[in-house]
Amino acid sequence: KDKPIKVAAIYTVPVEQQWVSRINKALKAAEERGDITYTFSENVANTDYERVMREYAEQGMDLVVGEAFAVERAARKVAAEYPDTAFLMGSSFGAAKPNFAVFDNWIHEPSYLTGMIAGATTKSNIIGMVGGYAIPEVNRLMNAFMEGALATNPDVKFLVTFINSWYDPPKAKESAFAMIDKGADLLYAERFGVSDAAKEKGILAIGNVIDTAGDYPGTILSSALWHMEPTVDKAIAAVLSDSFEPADYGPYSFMSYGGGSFVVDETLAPADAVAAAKEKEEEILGGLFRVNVNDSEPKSTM
Amino acid sequence: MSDILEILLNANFWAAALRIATPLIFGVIGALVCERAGVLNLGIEGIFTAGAMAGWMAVWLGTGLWGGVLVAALAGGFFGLIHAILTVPLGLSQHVSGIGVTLFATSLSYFIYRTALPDVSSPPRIEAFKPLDIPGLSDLPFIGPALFQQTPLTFLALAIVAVTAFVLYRTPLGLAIRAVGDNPSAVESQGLSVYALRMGTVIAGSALMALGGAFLTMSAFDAFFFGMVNGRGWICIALTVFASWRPGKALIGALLFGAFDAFQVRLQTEVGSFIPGQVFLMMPYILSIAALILVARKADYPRALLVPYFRGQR
Amino acid sequence: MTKTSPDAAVVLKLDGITKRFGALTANGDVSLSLRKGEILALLGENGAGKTTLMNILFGHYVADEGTVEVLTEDGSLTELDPGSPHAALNAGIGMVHQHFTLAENLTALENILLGTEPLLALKSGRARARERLSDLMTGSGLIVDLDARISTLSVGEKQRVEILKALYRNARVLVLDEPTAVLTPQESDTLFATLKKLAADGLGIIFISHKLDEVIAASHRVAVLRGGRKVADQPTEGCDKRQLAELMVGKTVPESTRDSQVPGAARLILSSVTTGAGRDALHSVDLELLSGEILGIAGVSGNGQGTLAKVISGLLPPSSGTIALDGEVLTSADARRMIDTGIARIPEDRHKDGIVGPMSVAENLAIETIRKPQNQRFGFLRFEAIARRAKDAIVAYDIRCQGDKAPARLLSGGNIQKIVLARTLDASPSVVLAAQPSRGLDVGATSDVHRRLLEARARGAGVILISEDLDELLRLSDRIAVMHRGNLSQPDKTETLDRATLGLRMAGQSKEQAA
Amino acid sequence: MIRFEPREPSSLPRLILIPVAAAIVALALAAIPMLFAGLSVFNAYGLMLTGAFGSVFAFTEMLTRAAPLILTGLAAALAFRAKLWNIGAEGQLYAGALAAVAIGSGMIDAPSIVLIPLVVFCGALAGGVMMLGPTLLKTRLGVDEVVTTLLLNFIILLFVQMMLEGPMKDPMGMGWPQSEPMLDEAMLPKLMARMRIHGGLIIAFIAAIGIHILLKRTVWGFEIRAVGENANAARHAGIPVTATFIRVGLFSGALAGLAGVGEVAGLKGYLTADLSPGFGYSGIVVAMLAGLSPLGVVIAALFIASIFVGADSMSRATGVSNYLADLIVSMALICVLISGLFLRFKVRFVGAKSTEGVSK
Ligand SMILES: Nc1ncnc2c1ncn2[C@@H]1O[C@H](COP(=O)(O)OP(=O)(O)OP(=O)(O)O)[C@@H](O)[C@H]1O
Ligand SMILES: Nc1ncnc2c1ncn2[C@@H]1O[C@H](COP(=O)(O)OP(=O)(O)OP(=O)(O)O)[C@@H](O)[C@H]1O
Ligand SMILES: [Mg+2]
Ligand SMILES: [Mg+2]
Repeated sequence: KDKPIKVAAIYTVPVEQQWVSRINKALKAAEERGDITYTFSENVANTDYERVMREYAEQGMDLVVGEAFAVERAARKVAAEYPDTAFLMGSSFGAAKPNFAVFDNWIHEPSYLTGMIAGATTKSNIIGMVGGYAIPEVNRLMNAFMEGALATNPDVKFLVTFINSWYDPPKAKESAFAMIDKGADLLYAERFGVSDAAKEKGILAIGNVIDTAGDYPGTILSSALWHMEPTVDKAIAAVLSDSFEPADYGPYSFMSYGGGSFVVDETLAPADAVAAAKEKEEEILGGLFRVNVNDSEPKSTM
Repeated sequence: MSDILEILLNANFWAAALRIATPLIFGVIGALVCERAGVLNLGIEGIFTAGAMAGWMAVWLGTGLWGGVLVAALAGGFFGLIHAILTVPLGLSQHVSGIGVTLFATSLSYFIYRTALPDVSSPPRIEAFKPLDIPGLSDLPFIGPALFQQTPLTFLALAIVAVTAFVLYRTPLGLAIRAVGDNPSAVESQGLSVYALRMGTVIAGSALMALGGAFLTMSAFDAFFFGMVNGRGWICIALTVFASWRPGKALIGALLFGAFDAFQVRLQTEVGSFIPGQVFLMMPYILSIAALILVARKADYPRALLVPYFRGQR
Repeated sequence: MTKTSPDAAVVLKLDGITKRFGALTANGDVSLSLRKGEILALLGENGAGKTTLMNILFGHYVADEGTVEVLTEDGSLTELDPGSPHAALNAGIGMVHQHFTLAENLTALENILLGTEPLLALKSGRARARERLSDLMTGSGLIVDLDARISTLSVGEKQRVEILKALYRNARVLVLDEPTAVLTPQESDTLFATLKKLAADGLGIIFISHKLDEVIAASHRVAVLRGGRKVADQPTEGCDKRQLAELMVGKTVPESTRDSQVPGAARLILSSVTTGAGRDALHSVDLELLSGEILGIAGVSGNGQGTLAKVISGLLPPSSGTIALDGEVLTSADARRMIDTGIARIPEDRHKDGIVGPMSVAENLAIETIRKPQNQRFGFLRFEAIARRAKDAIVAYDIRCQGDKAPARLLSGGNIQKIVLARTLDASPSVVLAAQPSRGLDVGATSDVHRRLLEARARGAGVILISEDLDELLRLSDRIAVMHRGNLSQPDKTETLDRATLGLRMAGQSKEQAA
Repeated sequence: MIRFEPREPSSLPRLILIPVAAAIVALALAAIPMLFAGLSVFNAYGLMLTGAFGSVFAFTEMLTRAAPLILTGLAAALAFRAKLWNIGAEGQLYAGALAAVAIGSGMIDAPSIVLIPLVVFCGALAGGVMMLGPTLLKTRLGVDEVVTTLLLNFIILLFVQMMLEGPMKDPMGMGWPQSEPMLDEAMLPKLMARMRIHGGLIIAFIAAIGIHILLKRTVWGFEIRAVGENANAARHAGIPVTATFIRVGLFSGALAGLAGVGEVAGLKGYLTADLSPGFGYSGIVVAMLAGLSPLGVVIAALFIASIFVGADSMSRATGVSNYLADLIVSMALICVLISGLFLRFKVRFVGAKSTEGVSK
């Protein structure tokens, strides 16, 4: 196929939402490069998802990117009916022939590293964690984080709350405040709103998926970042070369592919913890250390 | 048990309750004055959104924070005007007009936001209102931290409760508003304009509602999000009935709701593992209904609520 | 009092007023003037245009043609800004509407103050208002509790508040639209005494009424409207009832009278019925209604008649005591059961309880029997049968309407009452409960109602007539019982009673005291 | 000054012309946001039309979206006829959907002929039961049903979330809060191969005709109308007012429940907490646009659905934010609402002298 190929994305939330914003960013970058033309629909209701998929397929899109999480069956059915279009969908399940590839935010590795930093930094030994829903992609990162923290500080205790919404910053903020009241001096910011509480109360927060250090100067201790570029670029290249396979693109989110990365604010973190984390990072990149994948719901430990 | 007591005795808990209650206070007072004049305003959910978006965007464009508050109020007033025109002189169903206004205000806010900011990857931030720190007062035990962790908008909300109560019960305007919600012809036969009174009240009430939205983007948070209002407007409609259309009770209702919400968030980390979180989230609604059952017999409705008035109608 | 009008200055002049509603001319070229201190009675059939004329005067409506002029402070007549109640109020016109215009959630004082102060004032000058009002009240004899909520006041008290509203604004002209329609005889007497006093102090008064006795007793001058046109304007002195009735209707009005008839056996029996709460409660009421009689129930409104009607209508079960019809126990029967066993009920408020306004005349005629096989089959309505019966009733009861499909709300009060009569009396009920059946109706419609009740009696039905109109009671009833504070007296033969004794007994005096 | 004069029977041409004119005005107004977004307006209108009617796919999609709207619209129309202000169709829809998956996802194993009617019945019943509380509270204790039904929406939605994260969570769902899938035997039949259009639409049509007949031709309908127009007079005339309210509440809730059944058993096959994008609230709009007439509800629902689907598809084809679709729908709603006034009244613009308006 010739450049630019036609790419459409379908999001069930607005593009500001962290998770989706990473896909949007990667696709926009590809558009800048001239590899693709890009259009998207955001905040698509589940009821409408199938129609939107079909509409894009009917429009002759070469590649459709989206999230199949709540519409797995329908999405797979539509994809099968449009074999000429490649589908790259966020999914907890496997790929499907002939054209349904899957990906997910596999950034448990950097999450573990942020946990190491957090464990070494907390003074009260209480870390508050506010999540959206207890689904595998969230649980996995939280569990990795907790494991990392326990690795550097076995005394650390966790408070866990799910706000049961992907998107309610004031509520996430209130949950965070409640944790601070209970003694947390470090927050794991799975959702928007948590870092705001941290900033307001002058404590530190751990970032997730996107880098918000600029928005909260002096607050973000360390972040586990997700980069969709390796995944998206791989898929685009495959479509361009007519070699798109219904594969699992998940591993492209691993650190070794550059799909996940770990950043730490060295002015805020203890130097020995930074050194330890960096060392562990090397081990992960070198394939010497595997972070456990644990999808079960994390619970408060105090 | 001791955990619960510990929560309740914590000043930060009450600070959170007041913070959560603030947008509801604006909303319930706004809804209350509209209904006192005989107009149910189900546009509230959309007006909240419009206030949140307009206020935030104004600040983002550089009007300054109080400029943003003003813009939010104007936006609320604008949608109030639409609702007022539809329901007062045109006498359309107040339910439908209200839901129409909610759809319109919400979709217009979203559309404007997205069209103006098509390329944001994370929502742009503004410098939001800071908690008022009044030296001396803030250091008072308990009261200090509970009250003086609040931003100016919270104090504005409290002031509005007092002003509304004063206007409704102590001034000729308030008398006219209470009368027009009970029997419009009483007002007309005394030479006042039913339309002007009702429309003015709905516009003013809607402006107040919009401040509740503005609080969300300018105090509770510092950015605008889709779906940010999240049913807070509807809660205010329930609180109005709960408050029997009285500003003082409305304040109490909003604070109770805030306290419950704050309590729930804190309790969830304690017992969250064996009671589903939704049970806590349901509590405020269930308690509202329970409260309604208790007050319903005594509640005196504005008798002309929902009834359109046509001059010369018999 | 002098029956001729004073020669004082003209305070109000309506000139050539014409008002059309679509094809209908509600007022046609009506001219009218009113002098200082004069009481003018405005008469006319239902729908003759009286209320319309007064609404034009007060600015609720705008006349298509003609002008309204009012005397101003400087002694000249000036044209009134049309369509503005505000202007009318400022010009000194006060109006007491047919239906009260009071906010029930406010106190009397607040209702009076409403609109008299600048809206945006920060304070309300209640103390001064209170002072002025207490002067006004002592001066006029219109005493009310200024701090009582309107919802707690009786009809008579509400009316006093309405008049005070006008006086407080220094009204020079006072208009009262059917002020006595809902008042008891005593309240009416008090009202007219007050009006005379106010007129003597220089107030110009217009009142609308269907009760010719009070018109003759209280007014200086009468004006009669017929079909929107003024057909008479003359001093009251020398008018008699028959003549006024003819002027209104345009022909002689038959007066139904009761012929002697021997009543039959007891039909409806209430024994020791107690229920309700407050002033309107019933205390151990015993009542025995014979077939072929009209049993009148006299009483000042609010003494339990409403509750009695509710109990017999099946809307409120007695808390103790029993009700039986021809031996069948009906103590806890609901409305439908009452209807089915043959109790016809004519509600007191025909607009609120009598008809479903937006539904058609035919549907309103069928509503009480809608579940009867004549109107439905397997739950489906039998439209032809319903329409056929409606057409018959429209003819038989002379219901003036645009056909059986017309919404009932478009009918006048008299014709609405005919719908109620038609549907309740058509089934040849054994008992008829008629609550204030002629309230607010003009002489023609009233005479129709009376005729129907007498026909039911002649058929052998027992009729309970609850009324505050003593003339009506004395004319129609075979026996009359008096209701006071929820107690019902033993009925007396009408022949042994007169207005005066009845009045005293309604006020609470015992039979012996009153006699 | 504007003056309204009531217009009793509206002639048929006017009955058609005025709403059409309103729709045109609404579309004209929609040009403002389109221009704001930098669209070529006529091109956009064309795309809207094809988006809703341009292909079998587009048309069936429009019908698919109309199906729940018809049912929630009927729920509102029926209740509002009796002046029972049911604002809770959204919650009742979820209750219906929850019941449908509870029954249809394996609890009972039976052939379609048994299972489908059972699922439909239980969904309707669940929706109806949701209205029982508010109706009884209204008739027995005088509690305002606007507030109770509104609040129940939130309670039911939270309850659904609780079920989806707890006992009814799909064990194969990888932790996502969703129910187990419906059995194939429990699914409403598809109406067309490869298209999403499903038996829920048929249910909606049947319901519309049924409610039409109920209101117009039956004793129950007569009683509902009487209670709605004047409950006092109805009570006085021996109509069982409380029973009528309860009946209406049950029916209304059941209709909304059926909308939920259609969405899970016709469309999605399992339940998530974001099943409905506000169908319950839109139903109120649909009902009022239809002037509370059951057959009108069908037309109004088709209208709203085609505007939404057309505008949504247009936004996609032009790359404009798809919030435009909701905006256009809301503008259309307001225009059509105002146009209803022209059906009921002659509107005259006259000099400031005549100020009275008359209506009932
Ligand atoms: N707002 C209106 N719209 C249309 N027609 C009206 C209106 N008001 C009054 N009319 C018509 O004007 C005529 C006069 O009505 P009006 O109320 O003045 O009668 P009225 O003399 O006061 O009768 P009543 O003795 O019953 O009070 C009526 O026949 C009615 O048809
Ligand atoms: N909105 C209206 N539109 C058209 N005609 C009306 C309207 N309101 C009242 N009318 C007409 O006005 C006339 C008088 O009505 P009104 O309500 O005064 O009846 P009424 O005989 O005075 O009954 P009541 O004395 O019990 O009030 C009736 O003929 C009625 O048809
Ligand atoms: Mg009149
Ligand atoms: Mg009258």
